[in-house]
Amino acid sequence: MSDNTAKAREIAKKLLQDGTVAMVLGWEKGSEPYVSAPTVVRDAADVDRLVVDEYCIHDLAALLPDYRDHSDKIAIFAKGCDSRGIVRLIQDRVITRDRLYIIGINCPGMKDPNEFIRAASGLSKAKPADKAAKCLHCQYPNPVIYDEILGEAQKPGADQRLTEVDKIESMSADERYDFFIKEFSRCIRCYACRNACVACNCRTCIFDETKPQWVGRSTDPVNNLLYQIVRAMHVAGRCIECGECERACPVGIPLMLLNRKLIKDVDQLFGPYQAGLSLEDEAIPPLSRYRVDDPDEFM
Amino acid sequence: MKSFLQYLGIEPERYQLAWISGSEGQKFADIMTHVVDEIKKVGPNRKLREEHE
Amino acid sequence: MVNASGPTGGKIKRPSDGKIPQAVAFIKCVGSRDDVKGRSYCSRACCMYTAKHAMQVVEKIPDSDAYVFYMDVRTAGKGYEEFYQRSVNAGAQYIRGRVSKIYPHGDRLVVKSEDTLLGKPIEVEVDMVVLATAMVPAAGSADMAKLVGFSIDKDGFFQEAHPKLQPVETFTGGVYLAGSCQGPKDIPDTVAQASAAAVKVAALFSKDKLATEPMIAQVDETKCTGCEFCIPICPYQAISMKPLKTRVHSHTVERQVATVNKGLCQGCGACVAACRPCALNLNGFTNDQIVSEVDALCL
Amino acid sequence: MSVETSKGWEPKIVAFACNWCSYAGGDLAGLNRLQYPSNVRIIRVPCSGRIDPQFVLRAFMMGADGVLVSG
Repeated sequence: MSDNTAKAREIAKKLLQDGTVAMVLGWEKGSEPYVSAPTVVRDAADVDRLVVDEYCIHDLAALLPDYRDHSDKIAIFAKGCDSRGIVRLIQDRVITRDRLYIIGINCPGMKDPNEFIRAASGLSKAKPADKAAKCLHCQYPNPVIYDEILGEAQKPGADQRLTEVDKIESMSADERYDFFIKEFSRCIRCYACRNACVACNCRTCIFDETKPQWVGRSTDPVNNLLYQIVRAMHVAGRCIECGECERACPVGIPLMLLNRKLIKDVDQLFGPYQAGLSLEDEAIPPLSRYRVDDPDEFM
Repeated sequence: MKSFLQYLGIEPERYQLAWISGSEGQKFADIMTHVVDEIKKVGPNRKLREEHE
Repeated sequence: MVNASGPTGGKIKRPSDGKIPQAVAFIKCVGSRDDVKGRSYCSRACCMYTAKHAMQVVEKIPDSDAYVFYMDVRTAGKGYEEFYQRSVNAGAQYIRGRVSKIYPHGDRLVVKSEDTLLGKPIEVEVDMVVLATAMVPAAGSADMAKLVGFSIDKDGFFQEAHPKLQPVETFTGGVYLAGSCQGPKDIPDTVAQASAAAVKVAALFSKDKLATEPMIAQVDETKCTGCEFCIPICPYQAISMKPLKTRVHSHTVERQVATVNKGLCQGCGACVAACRPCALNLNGFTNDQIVSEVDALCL
Repeated sequence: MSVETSKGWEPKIVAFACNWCSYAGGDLAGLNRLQYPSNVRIIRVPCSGRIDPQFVLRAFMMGADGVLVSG
């Protein structure tokens, strides 16, 4: 991976020097060796801050909505999941393709810094895994869209995305409800899941609205569950399964269980679909299209 | 949505869809009666409910 | 053909060898009124023009025979029944039965059928067979409907707004229908419908102001993300994008936001439910109003 | 919950009815003096496409025992 870092710095330097881009979105080393935090580099002299290693877990695409009202051209590093996020943002017209210079990274799977933090602080005795939970089910480790690419192409693992969903589905209605209420009762409504999500790119989030106030702000189990249901439905058909919501959750709620269930439903009703794979017209989320033969059952 | 609510543990009877035309008064009354009967069978909703009172 | 300035100079001739046919069979409802082999509807105009053709054969070709194979003779219209009787009196032979087979015999054709009134099979040898085929929508009419933004019915004809009360209007404001684009019809009906449509247009233009329904969608431009997903959802094509200049971070940026054409919007609210950031609202049925209604009902 | 224990429990059902279809159907039911249970409370919407899933969730949250969407 250090090889990638050197190449990444070289590319960033060239792009900034010849004025192709005004800024580079990448990662830099954080306070601990197992933390690589998102960073912005605007000056060619600063490119040595950039790293590309096995801790670059953050999805940089989620930062792009912050730059929607700028005109600067941006270079962005993109793993498989990040690149799908970028495709979604272009489809949602948050940013245009010509404002981006995408440096793809063929991603072998990242490690979760949180696990290392917990291990280091003694909070958890478990040894940090080689692959973060969010990378275990990854089907698209290689970027789907890029101008330049780093590293060797990777093979996706077995498709087991829906095993957990199937497990929940086999429970009884009451068991399921109790399971979810229990999980969501931990939610502290920090909205980290929303902020980490590329699909959450509205200018004003409906959860911040007061008229009407769609979901109560208190952290009681029902309002928490309601918040998560609405959030999951808002990203239905848009979720790129990057798993950032679940990773960002400080209390470890299995949020992807909701997202994947909706992915399963959308697949069943509208045919197999995975968000953010291509910029073609046909790749627009099925819930954002209207066809006469659309099934009623989604309502 | 129905499937999603079921997934969360809401009984399917509680959320129903029907297509009734403007000329089908009888069907309207029948469906209303039917829905009320079904929901009477599953009993009061305790889920997804904010604690009132 | 019988027109003196027509391709055959007013003579009825066989297209194959130019001979004058001594016996002509007319077959009605070819592809009409048959769910399995064609269209389910009655093409409406064919009974009358077949009667006319049969009469012309008998009148123009001395000692000729005209056989008309029919399911029913439908002569709803002023003077229509009388016209049909004239063709019968002129010598056209009406046979009630569906044709099962036509095969060549020498240079003539044998039409095999059944006379259901007599209840026995019948075979006639003729020189020419004329089919009264189903009246179908023009090729490309579906594309045109999509382009202009109104709907088509199950058979591909343009859908009127109401079969009894709005037979010339479409669901799209300002678009009117006349003639067989809306359904099979003959010349007097087309003229009547076209006159009605013309008057509707004249009525529309007679006032310098348009009265519209007050319940139309409204865009909150600050919330609109410009994702354009409301555009395909709108059944009336009332939504388009317009540029909006705003001040962001001390510079002016131009972005695209949705705008509703007040004349076209029919207030269905489909866009409101589809708008993820809740930037769209329906006057009279705002999110706030409906939520309050729900709250009040559940007390 | 108090409703659960009380003997005379009657379900509370919120029905979203399209102005042109079911609402008109309901109107006709009224005109023809057809009876249907009073547990159903109807909210008129201009079109069933107007219904946001959040309305349904809201109804459940506010204590509805059932929701009917009809177009």
